[in-house]
Amino acid sequence: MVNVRDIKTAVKIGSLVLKNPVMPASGTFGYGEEFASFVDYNLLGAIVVKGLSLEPRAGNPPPRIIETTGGMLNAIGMENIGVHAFIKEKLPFLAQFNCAVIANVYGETVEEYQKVAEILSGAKGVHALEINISCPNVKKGGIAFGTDPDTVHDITGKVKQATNLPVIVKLSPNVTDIAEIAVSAQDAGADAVSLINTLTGMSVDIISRTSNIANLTGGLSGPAIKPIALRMVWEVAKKVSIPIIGIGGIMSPEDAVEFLIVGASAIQVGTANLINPLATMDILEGILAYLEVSDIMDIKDLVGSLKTERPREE
Amino acid sequence: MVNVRDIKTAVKIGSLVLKNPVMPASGTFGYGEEFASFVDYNLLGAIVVKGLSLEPRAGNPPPRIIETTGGMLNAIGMENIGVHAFIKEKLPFLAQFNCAVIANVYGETVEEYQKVAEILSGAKGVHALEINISCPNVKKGGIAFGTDPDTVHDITGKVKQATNLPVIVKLSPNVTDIAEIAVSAQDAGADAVSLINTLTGMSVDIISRTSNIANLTGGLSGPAIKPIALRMVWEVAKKVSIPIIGIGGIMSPEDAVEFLIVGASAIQVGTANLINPLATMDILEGILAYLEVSDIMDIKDLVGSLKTERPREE
Amino acid sequence: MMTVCKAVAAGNVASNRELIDGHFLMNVKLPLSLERPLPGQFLMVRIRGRREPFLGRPLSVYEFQRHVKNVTCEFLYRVVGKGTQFLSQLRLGDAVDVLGPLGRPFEIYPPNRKIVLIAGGMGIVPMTYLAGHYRSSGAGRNMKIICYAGAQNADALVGIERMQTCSDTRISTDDGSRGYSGLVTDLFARDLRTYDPRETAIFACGPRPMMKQLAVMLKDKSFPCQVSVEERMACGVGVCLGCVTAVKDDWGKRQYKRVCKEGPVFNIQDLIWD
Amino acid sequence: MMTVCKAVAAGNVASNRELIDGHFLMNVKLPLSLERPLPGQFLMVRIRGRREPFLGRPLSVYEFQRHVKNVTCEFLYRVVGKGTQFLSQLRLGDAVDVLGPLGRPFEIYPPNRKIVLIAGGMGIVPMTYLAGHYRSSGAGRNMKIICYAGAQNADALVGIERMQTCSDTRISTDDGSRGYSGLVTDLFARDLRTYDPRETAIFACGPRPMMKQLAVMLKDKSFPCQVSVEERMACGVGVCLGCVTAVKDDWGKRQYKRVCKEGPVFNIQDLIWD
Ligand SMILES: Cc1cc2nc3c(=O)[nH]c(=O)nc-3n(C[C@H](O)[C@H](O)[C@H](O)COP(=O)(O)OP(=O)(O)OC[C@H]3O[C@@H](n4cnc5c(N)ncnc54)[C@H](O)[C@@H]3O)c2cc1C
Ligand SMILES: Cc1cc2nc3c(=O)[nH]c(=O)nc-3n(C[C@H](O)[C@H](O)[C@H](O)COP(=O)(O)OP(=O)(O)OC[C@H]3O[C@@H](n4cnc5c(N)ncnc54)[C@H](O)[C@@H]3O)c2cc1C
Ligand SMILES: Cc1cc2nc3c(=O)[nH]c(=O)nc-3n(C[C@H](O)[C@H](O)[C@H](O)COP(=O)(O)O)c2cc1C
Ligand SMILES: Cc1cc2nc3c(=O)[nH]c(=O)nc-3n(C[C@H](O)[C@H](O)[C@H](O)COP(=O)(O)O)c2cc1C
Ligand code: FES
Ligand code: FES
Repeated sequence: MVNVRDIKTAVKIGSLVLKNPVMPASGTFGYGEEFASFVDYNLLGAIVVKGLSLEPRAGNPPPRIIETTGGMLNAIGMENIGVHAFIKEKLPFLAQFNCAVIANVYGETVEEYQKVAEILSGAKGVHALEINISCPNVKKGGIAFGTDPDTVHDITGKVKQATNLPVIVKLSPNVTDIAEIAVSAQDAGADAVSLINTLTGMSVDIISRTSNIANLTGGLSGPAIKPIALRMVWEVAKKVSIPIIGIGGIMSPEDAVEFLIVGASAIQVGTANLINPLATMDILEGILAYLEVSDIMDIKDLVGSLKTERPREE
Repeated sequence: MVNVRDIKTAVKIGSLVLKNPVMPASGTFGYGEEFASFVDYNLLGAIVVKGLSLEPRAGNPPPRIIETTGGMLNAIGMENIGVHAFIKEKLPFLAQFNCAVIANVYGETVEEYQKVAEILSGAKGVHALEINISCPNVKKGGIAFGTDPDTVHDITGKVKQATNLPVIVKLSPNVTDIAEIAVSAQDAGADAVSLINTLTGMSVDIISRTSNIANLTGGLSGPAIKPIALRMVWEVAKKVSIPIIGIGGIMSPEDAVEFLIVGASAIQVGTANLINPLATMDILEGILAYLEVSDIMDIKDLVGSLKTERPREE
Repeated sequence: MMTVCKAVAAGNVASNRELIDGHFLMNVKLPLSLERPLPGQFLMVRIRGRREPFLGRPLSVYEFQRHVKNVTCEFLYRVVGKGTQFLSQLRLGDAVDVLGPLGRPFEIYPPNRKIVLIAGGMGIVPMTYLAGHYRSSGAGRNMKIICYAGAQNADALVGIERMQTCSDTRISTDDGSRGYSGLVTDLFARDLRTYDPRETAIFACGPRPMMKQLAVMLKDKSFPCQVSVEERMACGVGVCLGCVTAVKDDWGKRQYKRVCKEGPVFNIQDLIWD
Repeated sequence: MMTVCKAVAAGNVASNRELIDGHFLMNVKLPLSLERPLPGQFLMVRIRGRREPFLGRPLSVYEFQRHVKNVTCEFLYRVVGKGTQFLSQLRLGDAVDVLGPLGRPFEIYPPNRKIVLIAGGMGIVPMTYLAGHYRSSGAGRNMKIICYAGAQNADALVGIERMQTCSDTRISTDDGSRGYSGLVTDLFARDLRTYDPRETAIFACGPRPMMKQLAVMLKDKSFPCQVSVEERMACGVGVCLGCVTAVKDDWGKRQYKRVCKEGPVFNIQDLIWD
């Protein structure tokens, strides 16, 4: 059996090397302040912060969240302090850890994405950008950027021009063919794709006959969506050669390993953080234990190792 | 308070009048034989049978199902006895009940859909057709029929030509814009749309590193998907004027009422039957009780009654 | 002042009984590492190892005691939905995870004031813990505490026993089945002019409409009044932004604050009630 | 012969204790309306009011008793995943829903044969119930029953006590820690030539590889052999087509049959093992 200390866990995202594949998902870890007392950031592969826009945003009115079976809906409405305040007030705190910082970027126009990317690239302590393309495209009547391959190509290319940081394009699952979108991102120069963002959903209070979310619809996350996320990672893995970061309902090390097996090089832990602030650490430890008992010396050997021919006798 | 016996529950689907909006979802009720000892079919709005193809189909190898958080994946592979055997061996049994029979239709080519529809239209005791367009289109390399508006228009039109029964088009949720597909179906003459079919998903056994489903992917159903189904019904309700049959994770009367509020005229109970054979009856009773305490004399007044302006004080 | 818990504490149910219809008193045994919650703070409570209910539920502390080998925390809660329903089914020994103490506590004013507590429904829980804190802390021992407690009817008046031992308690019920007939805010309104804003501190917790009415009543008065508000929560620790409520910032501009972090305690005049 | 249950029966756990590591014996009190399961039939068991585990789990009957006011059903199960894990946490009084009896039972041959039972692991459960049936039914009282029971090791040999009271029991363990050292099929193979196909009936239940080996062993022999096979199930009543296994039809053509309906009992020569 391999010794857990000898196991290679490094993951490359463009020019950035993460020491291991475990990071929180954007929007479930704030700007990294609150969880510093729970999690030793020095051990994480990276920290991914809440989505940032050019100007501060107030977000949606409450109620913003509701529990559903095996998950939750959220419609935070991209509340954030804006990219400038982030750099000034939040980044210095994160810079003290031996851990990559990935900034999640949000825009309502291609120009806003570009601008935010540019500003973040000039800031010391940001190591990669994650472009959230599940946002309503104001110019195109609120249809999400991430549902059209050409728009994705356009945004990705423009953001790449604006930065020399590795660019991760975060894909929306609310599409017919997510692999097609991923290929678009790759063609336009994305260093990696991350998926999935939330699935749009709804929940109704039958007494008042109103939505349980003030915004009417919200994004579904949590273990309920894990099967969909896994399938999408699998579909994308068959079509792209850049690294994939798997996201969606990861609650346990076993869940994370499933994502690695279908082709994710790294994973993000989202909603699980809201239930257990130690989730990222627990999952990292569990992945290492799995590698150990499975005699896998380098995590790369696990990535994409799904056997598609299934012997009947298990 | 209204008397439950005075409440109007009838629902019109094209020329067909269902006595109430509750029916099982295709594939979770067999051909209606097994549940006859649990459920009084005379009380149901309709019975929807397992999808029928022109020739018998053996279906996929096992394992075909796996539990997931708040739901399950299935890849039955459209096992069925074929439309001819159905008419000969199964239909006579169903004909004895005072209950509409809806046949779910499956094909690998547009011609097959048309043929099966034609054959069913000649059979006594079939009252409507539900066209399952979430099937792989063999001619188009296995991409599902239901993901392209033009194909949906084509199938719907061709099936309408082949039958004088009401035609319900059952929509796939694995699309970017389900309302667009629904509009296509309506334009081509569909009498109703039903949604949603299952979301494609995956589940991996991390010990053997194989899929838990021999077919690799399966369809996700159950309460996990309810928020997505509700949102899709809501989106479609804003765009079409034909009746909508809501499906997806309905486990309780409350769930069913949510679907009615966002715009479904009727509902189908799927996976819930597998857990509780009495699910359809329990849900029907509960809907009536809700109408009674809510003082709603006609179920039509509930359909689409979502208040989108939300007073803050609830 | 703010204290941060270092991890989820593993607890076990010591008792969980129905006091009156749909209202439960649950005692949970927890490790010594759990800090003493300050009045106004809350804990996120989850049934260990279950995904249903999925999220933790925020509960105020009704009573907290340190023992030699552990601490015990009492919760008083009403069954209103699935989460509280499942909590109510817990039995002796069942495992719960507890995160906390969380949130901004009540600011404890210097002891030269009369303390007025106004509790609607389950608002009695943090008010009782606050009253207990005043009584047990040396400073407050001789202070006058008046508590107004309201409920829908006499049967729903729960948890006021402990309050009665440490304060002058005045009761209202919506249907008049016990005490004053009407809203607890109306009961308090009758006495309002007897209180001097410079010598009184008001604390309140209850349903939003009650708090709103109180805000209207106190609008042009200079009473210091802190209220604890509720909002649906996911994380309880400030990372998800799910629990916001609208407040006026220092320049009177509307903005959202996290109930779990900047709250649950707010100054009543900062809250926006639309 | 097939009996159909009319509804889900509401049961309560009377006891649920761990016999050996990871193996539980659960006794459930159920209404009188529940029919007596025939040997080979199973029940779908679900924890009432929970969505996790989501689906019912098929369990064989280990023992069934009619009392004046209710019936009791005993299950013997091994914790292998989430569903059985949650079952193992049930305690006295907890509510479970039970659907059944379900499936095709063993065909009970006329009593002029020697009965050979082969049980691997938890396959002991239906074999024990079957042996009990033979012994308690008048016809079988004087029949010779030989049981081969195998497990991984002595510690995992569970549930054979009752078998021993009604049959000649021969034990194997993979590691030789008790009885014959090797697979239970190998143990049976040693005796095979002592049985006359015209005077013997074989019944078997166990892991798929064991059954496959048995099928190979019996391939060219004319023993009647019925086996109970397992497959993941959702409905248990035949509507979902989730539980199929490959069998040869009357013309030798491959087709799928529902384990919950046409099974779980099949003639071993009908099954396809690829
Ligand atoms: C800081 C804080 C302290 C609390 N202390 C107590 C307490 O000591 N005792 C007690 O009984 N309750 C308390 N609550 C309220 C309690 O958290 C909710 O009743 C509970 O979360 C409802 O969960 P549920 O699943 O049973 O209901 P759900 O099914 O989630 O909801 C039922 C109804 O309750 C409302 N609701 C849900 N969550 C909340 C919430 N967090 N706040 C307000 N309303 C909600 C819903 O909008 C709905 O109308 C507190 C809430 C907060 C925020
Ligand atoms: C007719 C029948 C009777 C049974 N009787 C008994 C019994 O008396 N005692 C007992 O301990 N077990 C019995 N089983 C097996 C039992 O149903 C499974 O062990 C159980 O469903 C596993 O659920 P889980 O959630 O704990 O495991 P999962 O997490 O679902 O699975 C764990 C492992 O068990 C396998 N598995 C899951 N479900 C089944 C299944 N239905 N059949 C076979 N393997 C499965 C999985 O493939 C996986 O390898 C029976 C099964 C059938 C079909
Ligand atoms: C409360 C909340 C806020 C989120 N905010 C963001 C965000 O700002 N940017 C983003 O790209 N994704 C955001 N997400 C999506 C998550 O990063 C993640 O993609 C999704 O929740 C699925 O993963 P999970 O099931 O593990 O939560 C948010 C999710 C939640 C639950
Ligand atoms: C086991 C199983 C078999 C199904 N077979 C069919 C089918 O033959 N035709 C069809 O249109 N839908 C089929 N479905 C989809 C259901 O009819 C329904 O659309 C879906 O399961 C969502 O509803 P639910 O969450 O209530 O189950 C099947 C679903 C399940 C679980
Ligand atoms: S509950 Fe997550 S920020 Fe308050
Ligand atoms: S489990 Fe549903 S058909 Fe057998």
